[in-house]
Amino acid sequence: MLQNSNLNAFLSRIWRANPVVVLMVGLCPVLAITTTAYNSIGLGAAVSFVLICSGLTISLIRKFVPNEIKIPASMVIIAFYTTFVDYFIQAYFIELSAYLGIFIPLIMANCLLLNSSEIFYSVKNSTTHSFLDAAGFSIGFSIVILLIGSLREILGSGAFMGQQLFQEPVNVMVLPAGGFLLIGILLGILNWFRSRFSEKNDK
Amino acid sequence: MNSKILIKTAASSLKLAFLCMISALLISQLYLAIEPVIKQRKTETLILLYRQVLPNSAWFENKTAGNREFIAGFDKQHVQRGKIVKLNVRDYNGDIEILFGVDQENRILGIKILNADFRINLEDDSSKSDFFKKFIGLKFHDLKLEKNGKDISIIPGADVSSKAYIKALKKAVEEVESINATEQ
Amino acid sequence: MINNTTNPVLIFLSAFVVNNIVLIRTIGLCSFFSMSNSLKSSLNAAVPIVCVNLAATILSWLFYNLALIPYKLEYLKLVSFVLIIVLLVQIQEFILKKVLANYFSTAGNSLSVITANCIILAVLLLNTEYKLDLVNSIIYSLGIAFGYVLAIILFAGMKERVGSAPIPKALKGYPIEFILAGLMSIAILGLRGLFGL
Amino acid sequence: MDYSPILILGALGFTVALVLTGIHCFPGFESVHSGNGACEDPKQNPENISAVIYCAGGNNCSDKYAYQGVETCFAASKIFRGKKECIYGCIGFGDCAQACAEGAISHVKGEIPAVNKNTCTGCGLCVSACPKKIISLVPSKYDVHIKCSSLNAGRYVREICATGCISCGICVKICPTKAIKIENNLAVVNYNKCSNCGLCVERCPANTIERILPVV
Repeated sequence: MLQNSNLNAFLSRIWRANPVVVLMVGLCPVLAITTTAYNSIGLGAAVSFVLICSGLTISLIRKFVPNEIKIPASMVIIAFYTTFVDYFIQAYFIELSAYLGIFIPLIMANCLLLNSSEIFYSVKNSTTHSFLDAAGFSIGFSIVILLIGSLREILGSGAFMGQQLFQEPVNVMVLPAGGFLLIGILLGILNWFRSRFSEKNDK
Repeated sequence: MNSKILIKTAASSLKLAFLCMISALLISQLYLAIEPVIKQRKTETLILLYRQVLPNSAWFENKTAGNREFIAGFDKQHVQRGKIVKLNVRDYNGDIEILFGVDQENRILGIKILNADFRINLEDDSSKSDFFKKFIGLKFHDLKLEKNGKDISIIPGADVSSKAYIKALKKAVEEVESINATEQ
Repeated sequence: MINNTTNPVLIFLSAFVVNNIVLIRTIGLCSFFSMSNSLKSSLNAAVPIVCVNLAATILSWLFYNLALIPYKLEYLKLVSFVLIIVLLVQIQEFILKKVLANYFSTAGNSLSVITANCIILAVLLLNTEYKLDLVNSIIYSLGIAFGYVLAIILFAGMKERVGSAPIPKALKGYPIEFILAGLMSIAILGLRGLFGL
Repeated sequence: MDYSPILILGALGFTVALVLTGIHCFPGFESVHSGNGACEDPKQNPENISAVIYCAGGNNCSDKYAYQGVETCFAASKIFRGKKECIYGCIGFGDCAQACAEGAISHVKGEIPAVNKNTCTGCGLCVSACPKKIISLVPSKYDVHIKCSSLNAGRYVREICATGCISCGICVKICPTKAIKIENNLAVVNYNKCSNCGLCVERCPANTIERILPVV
């Protein structure tokens, strides 16, 4: 029974309660960085690492932290992992760091992380649950940004993973405005699908 | 306010301070370990860039001529084969840095744009490199950029950028000529 | 790109419209979309952000330049900035709860949103990236905060109009809001290159 | 070994925590803060409370008539005590979700609104908005609730509602802490005795008892 509810929570983070498409948290990097698929894979990996590690650490030290300092404590933990990721990317993926720039430290202030750290504090069945929760969140997040990133790269620069596909692309898709437009249209299509399927289920 | 409250406050403060101390310790150790790697990577990528701009050279050295700074390129026999000039130009998209590679016969070997903000650029890099391709291989006296000389026409219908690059090119020519003058 | 030699007015304009934090840099979108349901709620989100922004800029500048740089501890800036922001947000929450109890009941959850707001952290990081001095960084942070206020107020007004417009069913809610924000972003993009900023 | 980073960040963390905990106990602020202050005794103060809707009917409960009119619970409750056969149950137009200032109640038309425990502040606006008076404020640490308010006899409840309490008494027998009692054909939890074990959730034949966990 317990296993089942854990698994359900894990799966719901991917589709039913997807952080980006449904809950609308952690939007800033989604729009700014997903100009190419490579960038979005990098960002997804960074966010997943910070999310899972901080979730595990917070759920481990939860008992020792009094209520008044739980926000600063979780922020310090998240900031520690973010700094780690920042330096790691600067050292080993220098091209990626040129593109991601300020947005790697800004993972820290992502609403997604703060929201989930609240959950890690409140959840009763400790480490496994928070690990599954964080893993679900990060998988849902990575899938969505990978989708948006590859769409923007194909439409905006006429390429996929650096391979040129066609000439004279729609340049606006690389700009922030294009990101807004693309996510809006994507959400509209998702809504349409959802309403269609729920109608079918009713019948 | 009683003693119980004070003890509780002190305890929680010490807990957070302890947490901060641990993370500071870990971060500082991490930084010590990773900083040399970062520095090495940066120089490596810089040398790669220089090689793209000045393909005939094997190693590079920062030099100054008068009050101007430039990067001299040498081949394996320690013979100077060319020089690289770094320029700042104000573009439509803000400040950009451009690298010009010039060999000893004053022929342009390569042009590379650094430091452009990738996220909010109005045009992609491919159009810029296409624009610069037609200057590669030309000698300085082939592109007299003065009014009465053989002028390079600004691309019709282009925006501020191409004007800015022409300006950068002129600046680079001036710079290299003045460096040559001080060296001799 | 701006630096200490840029004219202060241009620094302000650069942060205010030309490189608008929400529409061009796309930072701080969570509160931008969730708090802009009406003009009043957008102001409720905007005012605390302006105050915290100002205080955080001053405190973090002092801490960065007086404590971190002399000991070569730039790598601790993220952790220390975050602690400063948490401290200021909590203090403001208590002040609002005590002094302006009425305001707090209407502002509601917005304060917890501010804690996670990327804007404040982004301002502090940009200040250190551009190496601005105290006065210029205050000007820059004010510009960014007012840019946020401008964007969220315009957006709230547009959302109210769109709320009563006939739009396709699937686009209702977030999708049409994103498309609106995209159009606003294109409009602001027209100011690009103004004074060469 | 360089100790300056440890000292500086430790000092910053210490001051931050000192100010944050100190502010909780600052004279004049204690009254504002409920529940999690360092200086407060948790027994004396009311804990975090959140609203619970004591009905699980929704689409499981059959309709008396087809209601066409102003879509609020208040208006519908004026006509034959609401459109549902069960006069105690939720009407399902979401007046509580409308009244909630925090946006903590999410609602789909016809279904029972869901209360988000994380964001509910226990202000009680929904309690006064509900025309059926089936919402009450309960400390949020209790998860298990018997979601029915019907005082009808069990046989009648079985006819009209798939998830109503039929006062069978299984939960009373199974409860290890004797927290559940049947009063007027309805099982009621005495929260002071409840241990959140959830044994009754699995054994309830009508699925009336639910465990409500904090959601995102």
